[in-house]
Amino acid sequence: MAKLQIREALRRAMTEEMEKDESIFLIGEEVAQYNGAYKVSQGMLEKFGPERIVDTPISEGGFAGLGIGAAMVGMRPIVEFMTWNFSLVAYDQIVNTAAKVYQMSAGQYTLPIVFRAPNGQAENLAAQHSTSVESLYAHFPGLKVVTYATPDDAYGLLKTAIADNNPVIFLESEMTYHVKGDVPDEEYSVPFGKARVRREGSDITIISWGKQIFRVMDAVKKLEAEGYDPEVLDLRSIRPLDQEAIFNSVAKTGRCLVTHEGHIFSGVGAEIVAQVQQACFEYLSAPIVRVTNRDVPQPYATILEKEVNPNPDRILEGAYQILRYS
Amino acid sequence: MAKLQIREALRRAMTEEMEKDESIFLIGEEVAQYNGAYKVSQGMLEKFGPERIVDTPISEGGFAGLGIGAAMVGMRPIVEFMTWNFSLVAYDQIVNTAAKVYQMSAGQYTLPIVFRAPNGQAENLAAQHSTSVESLYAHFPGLKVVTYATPDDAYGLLKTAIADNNPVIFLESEMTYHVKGDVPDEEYSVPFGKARVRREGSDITIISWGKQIFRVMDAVKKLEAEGYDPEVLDLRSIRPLDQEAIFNSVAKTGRCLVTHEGHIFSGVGAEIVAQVQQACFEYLSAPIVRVTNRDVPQPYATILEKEVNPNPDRILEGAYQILRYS
Amino acid sequence: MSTIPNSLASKCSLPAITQEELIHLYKEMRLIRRVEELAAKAYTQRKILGFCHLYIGQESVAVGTAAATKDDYWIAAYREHGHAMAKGVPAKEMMAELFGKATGSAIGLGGSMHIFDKKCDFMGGWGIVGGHVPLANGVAWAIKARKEDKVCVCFFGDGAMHQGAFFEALCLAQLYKLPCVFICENNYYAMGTSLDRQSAITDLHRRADGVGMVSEQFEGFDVELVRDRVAAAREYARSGAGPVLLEIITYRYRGHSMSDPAKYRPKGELEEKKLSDPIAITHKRLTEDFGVNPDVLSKIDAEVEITATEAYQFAEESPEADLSSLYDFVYAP
Amino acid sequence: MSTIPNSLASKCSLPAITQEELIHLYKEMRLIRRVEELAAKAYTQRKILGFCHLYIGQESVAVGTAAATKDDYWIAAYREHGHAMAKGVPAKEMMAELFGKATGSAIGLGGSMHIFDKKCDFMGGWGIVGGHVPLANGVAWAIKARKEDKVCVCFFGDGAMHQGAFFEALCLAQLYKLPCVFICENNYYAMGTSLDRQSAITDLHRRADGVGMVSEQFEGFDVELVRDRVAAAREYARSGAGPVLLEIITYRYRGHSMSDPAKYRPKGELEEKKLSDPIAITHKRLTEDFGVNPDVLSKIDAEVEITATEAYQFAEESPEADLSSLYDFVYAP
Ligand SMILES: Cc1ncc(C[n+]2csc(CCOP(=O)(O)OP(=O)(O)O)c2C)c(N)n1
Ligand SMILES: Cc1ncc(C[n+]2csc(CCOP(=O)(O)OP(=O)(O)O)c2C)c(N)n1
Ligand SMILES: [Mg+2]
Ligand SMILES: [Mg+2]
Repeated sequence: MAKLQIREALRRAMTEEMEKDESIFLIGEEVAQYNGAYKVSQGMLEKFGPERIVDTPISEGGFAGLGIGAAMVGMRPIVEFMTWNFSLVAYDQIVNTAAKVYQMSAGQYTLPIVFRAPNGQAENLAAQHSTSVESLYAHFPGLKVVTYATPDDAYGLLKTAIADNNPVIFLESEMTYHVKGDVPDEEYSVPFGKARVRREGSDITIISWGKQIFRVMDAVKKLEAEGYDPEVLDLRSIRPLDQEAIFNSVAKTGRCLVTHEGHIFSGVGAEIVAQVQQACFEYLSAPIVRVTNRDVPQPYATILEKEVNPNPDRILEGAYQILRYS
Repeated sequence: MAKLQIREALRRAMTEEMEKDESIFLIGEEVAQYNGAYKVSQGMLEKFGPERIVDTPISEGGFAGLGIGAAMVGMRPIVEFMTWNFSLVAYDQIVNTAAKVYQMSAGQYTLPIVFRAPNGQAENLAAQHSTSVESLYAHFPGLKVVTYATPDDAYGLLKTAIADNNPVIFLESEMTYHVKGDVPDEEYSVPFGKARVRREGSDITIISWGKQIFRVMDAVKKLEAEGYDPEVLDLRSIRPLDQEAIFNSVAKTGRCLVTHEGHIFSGVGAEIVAQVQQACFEYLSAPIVRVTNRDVPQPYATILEKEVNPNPDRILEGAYQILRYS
Repeated sequence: MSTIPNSLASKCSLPAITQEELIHLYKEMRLIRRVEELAAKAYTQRKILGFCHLYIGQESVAVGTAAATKDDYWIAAYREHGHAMAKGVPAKEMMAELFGKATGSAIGLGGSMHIFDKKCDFMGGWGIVGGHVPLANGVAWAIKARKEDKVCVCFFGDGAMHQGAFFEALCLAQLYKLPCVFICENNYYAMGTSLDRQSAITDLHRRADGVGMVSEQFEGFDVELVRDRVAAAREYARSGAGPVLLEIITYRYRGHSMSDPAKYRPKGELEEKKLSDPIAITHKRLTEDFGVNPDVLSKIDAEVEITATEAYQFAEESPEADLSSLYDFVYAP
Repeated sequence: MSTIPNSLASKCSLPAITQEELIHLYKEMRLIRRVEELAAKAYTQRKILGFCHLYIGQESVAVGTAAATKDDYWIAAYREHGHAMAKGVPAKEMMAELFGKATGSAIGLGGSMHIFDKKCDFMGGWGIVGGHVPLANGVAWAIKARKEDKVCVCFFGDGAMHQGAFFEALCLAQLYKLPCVFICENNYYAMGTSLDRQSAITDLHRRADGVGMVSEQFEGFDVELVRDRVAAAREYARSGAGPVLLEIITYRYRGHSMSDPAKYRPKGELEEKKLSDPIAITHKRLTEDFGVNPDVLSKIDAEVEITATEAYQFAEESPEADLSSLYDFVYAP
């Protein structure tokens, strides 16, 4: 079993699929000659040539639309945005076109397309470069939204995304591309709609996804040290949600915390809370708490940013609020 | 007291403010010579001239940005989109520019701008013309989001919106522009962040906003006839939310239903549920239920559309689920 | 303005139009007009709902283009009934879609603005002004990748030519030399806004100059001329020389949609424009230049009447959209 | 390409540059370069974080423009340190913002990409490529409405010229004849993508042709020339004749941002470009044509060194951003 960086795991998934299927191509800013702004597509131009690894000018709406048109006639494009922040200029293309092709044509046209990019805040990038977009896309039926914490899931989920016949919003992070982990050598894929239990436990269910999982695991160490036994669910798939896993876990623990990066208001956390309180009403021994960014545009300075982020201390605070509730 | 149509109430609010303050101008597609796609701005070109009632080509991003720039240097633009669906091509301008000017400049530049347009589904407009955008904008700190059900609130909220020094997302509806109601003759404004009790009651709190209020009031008649005593909160303001009114009401009734148009996933309903379950945990005798559009892109045919909409029957169903819970 | 190099324009030419073909085009235009008139009627009877944008007056553009690009991919905006029919969507299926019936081209899910028919490569039917133009590049990308001997024809209005999506699409098409024929149907108005109030330049094809694209502007009332010029553009794009932007001057007789009384037109404008009615022009050409007996055309009119009426009846008598289909088309398997 | 009509260009001209003024511009360019070099140093020491895009090599554009439009409104993208300083933002406040300090121009909220200073009408500092261009029209709109004798100057890169936001802004500016001077700083690269791989046409000012706007392209290494040509454009726009698009050819010496090693440059390109270094050109002009004693310029260099170092020290010694300010700037009262 190889230890791969996340960027390598993603590259491997794309490369394997592209070797098998000529209709797949990767298009986006700096993906080819520059080898990717974050080196995810390193070497892919050399391997697949400029017709399949395609550099674009800065026109996200234009090349997102190009991907959609190509997918409608049977290509399987992977569209990379440099970060999801820049997808906001292509928002209409994704939510009001891609999400609706299949329905408006009554199934005549399918849309096998993956939109992928780093999501959420990195560090010190300030207000315009720190958007977490999951709720903005998961809001729309017709789209699927997935993300990963570790290399094995990055690989397996991207395999599934490329094979899917629907538009998939694939959320990465520039902060974790270098993170290394075991990735089995044989090909495999991770199905959508299945959460991953990162830690089994019985006291509280902590639900999260993406790189926030790392903050959660930090906080969990402290909780463990204090004798608590938390269960950690890594959702991986945001739309579809693994309701079964979520509800079963909360039914077991009776306590639930949801934590994610990005704004709180109508975030994905809100959706999960709304579903859990309904499904697990009789099981809950405490209100569900959300720990997200503080409700401000992302500031630049480190000291401010640290305060805004849903850091391990704030996760702990939320957990205590729940665990000590009575 | 005059009976005004909603379009007249909105027009009155804009006209009064424009008479007082030369820095206000109205800009958008067909607002001037055509008198507004839905006749909201009828006669305003004649009154204020083409420098203050401004027709634009179809370039929502362009004229939204124009409004933002003008507001930064002290103008007070009212930007009209033909409907909020078309704001999606200007999404970046609103959420990643307008929402952040004040913060990024550390308060040097304020942004007194109103974006207004009809929101949500009308009838038989199918998937691309039926988006309810409230959660897509309320997600972002820096924006305010308000809406109304009746002419008096339409007038009073628009007065406040124009006077506000922040970007305000003002949600109207083409389906109710003709609705008539009493509007006091004297000038007044309705503050943001204050919900309106449409009916006092003690059995269940029904929370809604915008034209969905009319469907709620239909359902309420049935509930009354059956001997129930529902309380109806018309939020009016989505960001900021009137937490006090919401929490007090649910604390009183112990039961809560949230209903709105648009998609359910990470909708504003989700946010309200998440907040209520936390604040009113000890008071709730039943899970909170959301009644929204069914989770599909809006279909065209009437029979399908009726099924998708959060119609009075579905509100009732939700209410029974709560009221009969035990 | 750069125009299609003569060398190519001449190389491409279709054979001169025959009487038979022109009669066929006449019939197509007639059919579109009659179907649209019936759609208007159905709308006033509330059998068609929502937005309904009629193509009456512009028939020569879609029909002439079809004569040159019948086997290519098409993609259009929301005023697409005429394009759909010209490309081969059966009148019945289209009308049934307008009626929101289970037999419609999208079984009632799409309605007037969203006609799709994969059988004849008619790719919509799109509602956001300019929003579908970038998609054309993707279709053209696939054509190139798969070495198909085709182009993608993309229709939009004068109103779309100030939208960022349109511009980005033009930039990319030219950069990648994609086989696209972009057709702006300049009918002078975007809703109530006349051309000169939309844009500082009213020769809209000049937008192409800003990206180095070849373009042409011409009046599109004569279906034969549309056929020939589009054929030249098609050949240029197909040959790998790059995309083309055509600005075809046309005119819509009705309001923007069924709910628009179109009071913004200067007095007499509509009447004047009707003097170059596409159907009348072709009728005249057939009878005067080709010596076709007017009775032959009257017979065709009668046939068209039957087809149109049958479409209407088919739509009317078809079953309502099927509630059970509601969840079937959110996600593909 | 339409260029600024001669009649206007000549009318507008500023008085010929004096030795005093040119020395001042030399000093400004020097200061920008030194501050940027110190910023680079601070970045490698992790005192500045996030993205940091240096202006080294392009100084003549901002400084020359400032000489012609000092009292106008400016708005720029994320490579805006030079513009900010040229427009009057004190080096200290800017550097402190880069350090994320409470004394910064935006008290640490904005950082390198978001310098704002209302005192000198410097309106940012924006991070989304092309996204700020539409704002310029709004500023110009206000200028027109209030009959101010000003223009709005808007800077952006070659990379922005394929974005819908840029195009829509150009369309609207020309339609409404707004007093805008749009300045594309064409430095050949958008990140790693060279001009010819971004656009089918590389004379980017031709984008203006597509909307009927007047435009000009020129090399911007000579600050005096920039001053004069921008002054002409300013006068044209100010007079009510309409907006202008200037494409100023320039070159950045560093990578796109501090994390870009810029390996995509052809060998020798950087060295060749450095032969027309703006500061060297002006140094030469002053000493050779104006007969300024090189010692005078060395003295200026020394002064600049002090100002730059002071800015660095000020930033370093300033207090951290204030946590209590975090919620103060979400909503205005
Ligand atoms: C982005 C966007 N903005 C506004 C609208 C509303 N709208 C629908 S059609 C139309 C006019 C379009 O005119 P044009 O492109 O000339 O096409 P025509 O109707 O003349 O065929 C407008 C403003 C829309 N559908 N999309
Ligand atoms: C809409 C958008 N897409 C992508 C980016 C990422 N990005 C930042 S700068 C840049 C290159 C811009 O190049 P150019 O406009 O030429 O300006 P320069 O850096 O040369 O000054 C890119 C792709 C962005 N900020 N915004
Ligand atoms: Mg038109
Ligand atoms: Mg550049």
